[in-house]
Amino acid sequence: MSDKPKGKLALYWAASCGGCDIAVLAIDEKILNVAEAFDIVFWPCAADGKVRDVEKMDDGSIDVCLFNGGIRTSEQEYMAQLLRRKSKVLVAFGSCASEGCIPGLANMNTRKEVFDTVYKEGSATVPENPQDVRPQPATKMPEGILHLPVFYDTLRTLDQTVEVDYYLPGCPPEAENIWKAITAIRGKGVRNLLCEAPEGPSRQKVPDTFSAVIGLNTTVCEECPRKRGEKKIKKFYRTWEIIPDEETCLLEQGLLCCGIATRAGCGALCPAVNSPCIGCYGANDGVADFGARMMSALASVIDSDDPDEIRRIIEEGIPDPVGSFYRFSLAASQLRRKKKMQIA
Amino acid sequence: MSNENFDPKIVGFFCNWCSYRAADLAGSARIKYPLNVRIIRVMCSGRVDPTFVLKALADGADGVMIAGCHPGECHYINQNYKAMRRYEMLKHTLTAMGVEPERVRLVWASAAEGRQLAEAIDKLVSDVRRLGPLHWPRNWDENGERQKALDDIVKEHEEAMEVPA
Amino acid sequence: MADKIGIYVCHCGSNIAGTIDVEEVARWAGKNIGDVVVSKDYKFLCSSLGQQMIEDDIRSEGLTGVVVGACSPHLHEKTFRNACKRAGLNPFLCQMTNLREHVSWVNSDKAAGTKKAKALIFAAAERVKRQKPLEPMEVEVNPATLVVGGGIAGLQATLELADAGYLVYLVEREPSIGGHMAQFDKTFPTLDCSACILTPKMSEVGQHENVTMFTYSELEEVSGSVGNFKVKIRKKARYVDYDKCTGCGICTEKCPRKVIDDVFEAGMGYRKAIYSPFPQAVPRIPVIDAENCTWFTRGKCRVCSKVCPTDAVDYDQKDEIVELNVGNIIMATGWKLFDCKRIPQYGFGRLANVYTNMEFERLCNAAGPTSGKIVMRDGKTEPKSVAIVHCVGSRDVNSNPYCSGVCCMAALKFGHLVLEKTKAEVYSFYIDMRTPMKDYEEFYQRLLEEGMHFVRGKVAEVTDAARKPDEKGKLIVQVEDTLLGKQRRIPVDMVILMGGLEPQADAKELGLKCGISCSMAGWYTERHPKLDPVATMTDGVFVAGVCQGPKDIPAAVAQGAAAAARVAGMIAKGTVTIEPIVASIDEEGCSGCRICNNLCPFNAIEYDEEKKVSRVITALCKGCGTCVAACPAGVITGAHFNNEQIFAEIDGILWDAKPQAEVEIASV
Amino acid sequence: MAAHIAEKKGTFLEEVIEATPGGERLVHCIQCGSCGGSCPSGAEMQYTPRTLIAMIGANDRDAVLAANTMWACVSCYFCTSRCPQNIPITDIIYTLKRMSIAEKRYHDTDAPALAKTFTDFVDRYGRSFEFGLATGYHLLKRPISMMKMGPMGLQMFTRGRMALRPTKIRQIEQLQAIINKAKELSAK
Amino acid sequence: MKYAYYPGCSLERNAAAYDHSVREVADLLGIRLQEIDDWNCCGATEYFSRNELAACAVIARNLALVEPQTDQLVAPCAACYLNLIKTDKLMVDHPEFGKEVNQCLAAGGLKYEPGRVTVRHMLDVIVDDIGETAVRDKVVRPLAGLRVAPYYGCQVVRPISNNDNPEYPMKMDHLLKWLGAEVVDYPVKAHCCGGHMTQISEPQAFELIRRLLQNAQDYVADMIVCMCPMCQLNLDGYQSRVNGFFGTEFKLPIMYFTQMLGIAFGIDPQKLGFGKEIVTAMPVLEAKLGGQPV
Repeated sequence: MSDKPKGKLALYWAASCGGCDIAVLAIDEKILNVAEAFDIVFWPCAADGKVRDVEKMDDGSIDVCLFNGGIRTSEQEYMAQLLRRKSKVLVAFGSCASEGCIPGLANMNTRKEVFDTVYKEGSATVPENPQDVRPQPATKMPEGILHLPVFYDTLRTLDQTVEVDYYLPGCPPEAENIWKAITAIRGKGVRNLLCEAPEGPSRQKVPDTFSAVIGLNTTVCEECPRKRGEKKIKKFYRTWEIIPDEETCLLEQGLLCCGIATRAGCGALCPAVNSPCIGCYGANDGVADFGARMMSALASVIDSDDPDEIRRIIEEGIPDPVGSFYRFSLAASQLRRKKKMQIA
Repeated sequence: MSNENFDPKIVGFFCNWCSYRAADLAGSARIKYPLNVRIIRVMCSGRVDPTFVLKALADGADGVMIAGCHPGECHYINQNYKAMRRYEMLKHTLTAMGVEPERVRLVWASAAEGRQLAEAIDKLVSDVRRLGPLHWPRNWDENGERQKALDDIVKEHEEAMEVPA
Repeated sequence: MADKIGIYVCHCGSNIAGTIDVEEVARWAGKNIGDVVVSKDYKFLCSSLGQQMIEDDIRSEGLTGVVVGACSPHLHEKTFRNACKRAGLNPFLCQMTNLREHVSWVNSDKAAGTKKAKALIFAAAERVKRQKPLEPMEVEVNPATLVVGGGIAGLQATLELADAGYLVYLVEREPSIGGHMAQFDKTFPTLDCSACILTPKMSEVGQHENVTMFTYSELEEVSGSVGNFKVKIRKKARYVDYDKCTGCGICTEKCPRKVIDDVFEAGMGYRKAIYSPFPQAVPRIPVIDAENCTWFTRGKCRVCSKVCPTDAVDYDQKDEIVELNVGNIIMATGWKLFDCKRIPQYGFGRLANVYTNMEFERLCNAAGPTSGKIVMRDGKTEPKSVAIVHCVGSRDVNSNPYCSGVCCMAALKFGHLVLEKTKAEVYSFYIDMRTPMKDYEEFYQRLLEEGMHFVRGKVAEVTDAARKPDEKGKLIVQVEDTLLGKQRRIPVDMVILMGGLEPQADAKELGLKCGISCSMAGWYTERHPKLDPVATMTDGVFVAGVCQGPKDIPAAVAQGAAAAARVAGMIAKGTVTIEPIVASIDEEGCSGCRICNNLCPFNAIEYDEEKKVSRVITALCKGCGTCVAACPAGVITGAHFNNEQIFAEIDGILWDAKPQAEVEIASV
Repeated sequence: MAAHIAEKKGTFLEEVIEATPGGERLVHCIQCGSCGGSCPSGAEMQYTPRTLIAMIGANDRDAVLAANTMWACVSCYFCTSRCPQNIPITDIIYTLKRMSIAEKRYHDTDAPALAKTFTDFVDRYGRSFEFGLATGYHLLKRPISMMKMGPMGLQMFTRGRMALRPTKIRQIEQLQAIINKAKELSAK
Repeated sequence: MKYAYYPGCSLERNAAAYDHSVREVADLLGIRLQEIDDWNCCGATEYFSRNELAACAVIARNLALVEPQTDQLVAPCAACYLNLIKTDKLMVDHPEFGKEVNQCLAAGGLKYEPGRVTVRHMLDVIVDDIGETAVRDKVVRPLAGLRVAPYYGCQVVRPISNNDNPEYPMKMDHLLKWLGAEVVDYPVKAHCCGGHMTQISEPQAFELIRRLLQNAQDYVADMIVCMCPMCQLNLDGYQSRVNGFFGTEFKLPIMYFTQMLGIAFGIDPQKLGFGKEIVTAMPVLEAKLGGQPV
């Protein structure tokens, strides 16, 4: 590694929980190897650095930018555009940047509803906010105008904002996979990486774009040791309703296991502890809508031909279809959000 | 919401054996019905992936019609039952997403039912017309605030840059 | 290589051009759709000149895809695919879109029609760019044929094929072939004796060197597809050794157990526990009815075994499964009689002298329980008046909405037989008299001359509740004589209910086994009601006789022969072409979740336990695409209907619905 | 309304269909006569129900509304349950009754008077009133038969089967408000 | 088991015997009947002849008054039963019409959600919900030797199915057999009693009554057992006039099926309203059941 010239690396944290940054640190002592291979030019979470410094850099001067988090505010959008301009390779790092993740579920609400929850109904804030003060993008003060980023109605994914080169799935990505991705980027050089990520390269090239997911192109069942048979489901259960058998496929027991549709790479962590996969690695290559895959697959194996019974099975077993099928991918789905009642 | 001038755009996914032929028959019999449903032929209603419906709505369709052989008459034995199950599942999700379930409809039309199909199309078009346009892509339009907010940041940064650190 | 698309918009005379501005559509497409190098409108594209134009363009412009906006692909897809093929373009790179049946013929608004036509053309163009060349597959046709059902339709089909030199396996559920026709007395309108014309055919089948009969057997399972079906036949235990038995009939004669014969004698007569249904049965090998045989029920008797000169009785026989390979299947499974008890106001089962048509056939039949004498249930009294009630279980939404087609003529036949054999007055109660085939109306005329009374009206009820002294002890038929506009009550001695034809109780189940579907009424669905009446939507499976819909003997015979001709044609050709529209699974991507495994009614998906992946058996796949839509990993692809192609079609079809103002990705 | 559905032509058939839930089945009549054959009052009818349906189809409005068929109907529903085309014949008869009463086309029948007396009691008291019906309707319409009824009435009375005073429901105003609203809505 | 109970006007007076016997038998079988408070007349066949919407609104008031604790409503009178079930069905099948009915109800401050209440006939409740075993268990005085002709009339079995055959119903046949009676299987058991025709055209009505009595007599019935107050009134109250009109000599008692259940269960006949019938049942009961049956 050392014979190559050092690259320049940037990391950024937008609308996400921060877990991704921690995950980077979780590669343990290998972080030193990263430091050996790259100059970390921008990492607000871990190192001091100013946006202004980045603005001053030449376009394309950063080799790789690992960008985590979705785009919820104008500031995040600005940073995404800025880092895109400055970076040769922009990586959507983790589920939030790739597909919106949990913050994206707020797309079931509008900004107003989100603010109402936080500033009006939230148990923590209400006693302290009797005047119902809300964040304002611009506030006039004697000293001048103070700005806050504009909070959007809809959270976007990174690739709905700027062009993205690679995606690293997971909430958060497994430390192991991060390290492999970094070594691959370092080892192969940037463009060569396309579809040749470590261990189980993304086999299917996505046409018309240079984007590619660094990960396996198969689903969690591949890594899940449970016994699987042909599927017929008469009733869906929620996790607290049954204690599943440890040997057989969770889905066959009526649990909404998303492993069938979720990209492999985690080692089937959740099913291994008798808990259904919730889909944090997102969809496989070429899939346009994760939730649709789940809906279609599950509906296909419902064991009834009577519309009333089918409706009952679905309504009783899946009271929250969006939360069940789009927990991580709502913002990246075809519909992206709930219908806004008032359309201008 | 209802708008006389509103001309709904509806995508139809019709099975090759029954429903597409029903539409052919409606034509041969010169039955008149509105032109709003644009038909995509698939081999079986069982081929209709919920993604197709979601994509059509996201791309600006105001409604979707899925049409297949009657239950028990599927050219592929019973695949239309799978279409029925998926349709129920999809409707459940669409309702949660705030899409009026009347916009997406599954109808059965045998190859002999040109008239019934025309009636079903007529009904869907008038129902969608009553509901008004869906305009799904406008759902994530930030009412024009977005560009201004970005411009403000750039301006703010430029102004700040002029002050030496 | 960049796509080069040719777009052709047909005027179809004024059929399309009348309500769509086809010139505008062609002009617009040439300008606005990417990769389009030729865009033309033409008077009649399906004409040889039109086809020639497309072929020339393919050659001169090097087109990589062709879009034809014309009529339904169900009419001319083959035409244009062939044109492409002649010019060296793979036929699957031709996409038709339907501007006539789906646009110009259903609306007269030219602006709206033109707009919709543009969307359809746009969609087809976007799609065709993503279509891939495909090659049809050829498979060999096994020259053996399975015929299911040994009624007249099945027998005809069997003989046609066997006489042509092809091997036929004939499966029949009852102990003898012959079907319903063997039960009839006379046949309309010629009044030939049914047995006299049927039995020669039966024995011909029984002795034919190319026919293997499986009587008292049922179709158990079908797998495979056209050209190469594998079928399993269940040979039910006869308890009589087929090879040893000579059919001498001593066992039947000596058997002490008498049973009411609900099948062949329609409950009018008796048979023994070891029996052959009728004297001319083929084969003549009897069967033991274990449910009623004293040996099986009480462990005593064994008379048949004792008297058998060849020691053919074998009480330990078991059901046997036989596996056969055939290239084609002809379903000729026939019908069952409507259960007249379902209409209690007609009194069948409650009022002794109310008969079903099948009972009356046996009553008239010289070989029947009364040796052909028409007498009432007491076995001796000749009726002085007989009412024949039409449409029992037909043309009625409370039972079967369809017309059974044969009952009017059978009623006339019964009328004739009663008038011929007795001095009774005969009344026919009909809604509409249906006598459409050759010499049928003439037969109706004959009965008018013979003095049969015709009352137009659906019978309201048949009752023994007398209101007036002259009704006492009679069956009163209450009806509105619709030609008089008056309610009438006509007292008679005997009533014959013309029960309708119904699909066999297990028709649907049997159909599923070989991949054919039923109409709402339960009749097998033919490929095309007019132009392809004996083929089905499943290649290699044909239908003949009443299982496809009510019909009389000549029509059933014609269908049997027609189905045989279709099969013979395929055997003669030797191979059959299969559309390459099939699914395939990317095994690398498949995680073996097994969602798709039981979605295929044709069993075309198998699971490899070792590799833990699912796999499509191409020969069995019919290309419906249900598994493609179901695959949660998105690794099943449907040839010619893959996601990319359909997404492109959606994109194109909504070209005018895209948001204009929205800037999707801010420029960097 | 799409062009393929027959344009309204203002025929009597359409009028009857409009006024009868499920009435659209009328167009399916195949004139089999199973209604006329089944009717216990068939002998009394000038036109059988089947004939009446044919007359409706022939737009013979006047003759239909003046027919005695409706007034011979005993609501036994045999015609409806036996109809091979699922036509709600009894309900259609009710529709014709209403039309005939509304336009006063009936003659030679006391059925409309009975219906009026009966419903007036319901409107007034919320319950039917047999004695009132007997005295009111019968005295008015058939004094002679009333005489013959005498002994039976007496027997009924002595067995405690007839009350001399009507029962009135407590919330009669509520019922009347409902009825008035119904009358107002159906007048439209 | 709890049911809302709609007796209907006839059961107040003219068919008090029916009401009493229904309540007595229900009590014994553990059927808890809760009478709808302040119910109103169902309008019989008459209201439908005048104004369909008003007819349904009048009926729907009763449906709306059914307390929320139960969705089962029992009506013993055939006309009431059909009117209630028909109104509910019309509102379900034709939502626009249902809305109009609710608009009317709203004028009285009421609301009825179509399909909420399941309307049942007393016969169905006993045969389907209580069942053979429970009924047989309660029989202390079997009706052996008594030839009874079950008479169903029209409006319970037609046009809306009560899970019996509309042409040839059997439920009461079964029930009476459970009581030990000899059941007469005669063809006119679901034919018309004349309904309101006695009030309009006596010759026509009397002919219909005669047909029934004649057929029951031809089949040697000791009595007719019915399930509707109108049928009872026509066959019982008018029997002597029918005899006068046709010169016949019918003397067939017409009893309610609940009365027959009651005596088989050993309930005091007084409580079951015996003696209110005009063609008295006493002689035949004494003759057939022996001793002092009632």
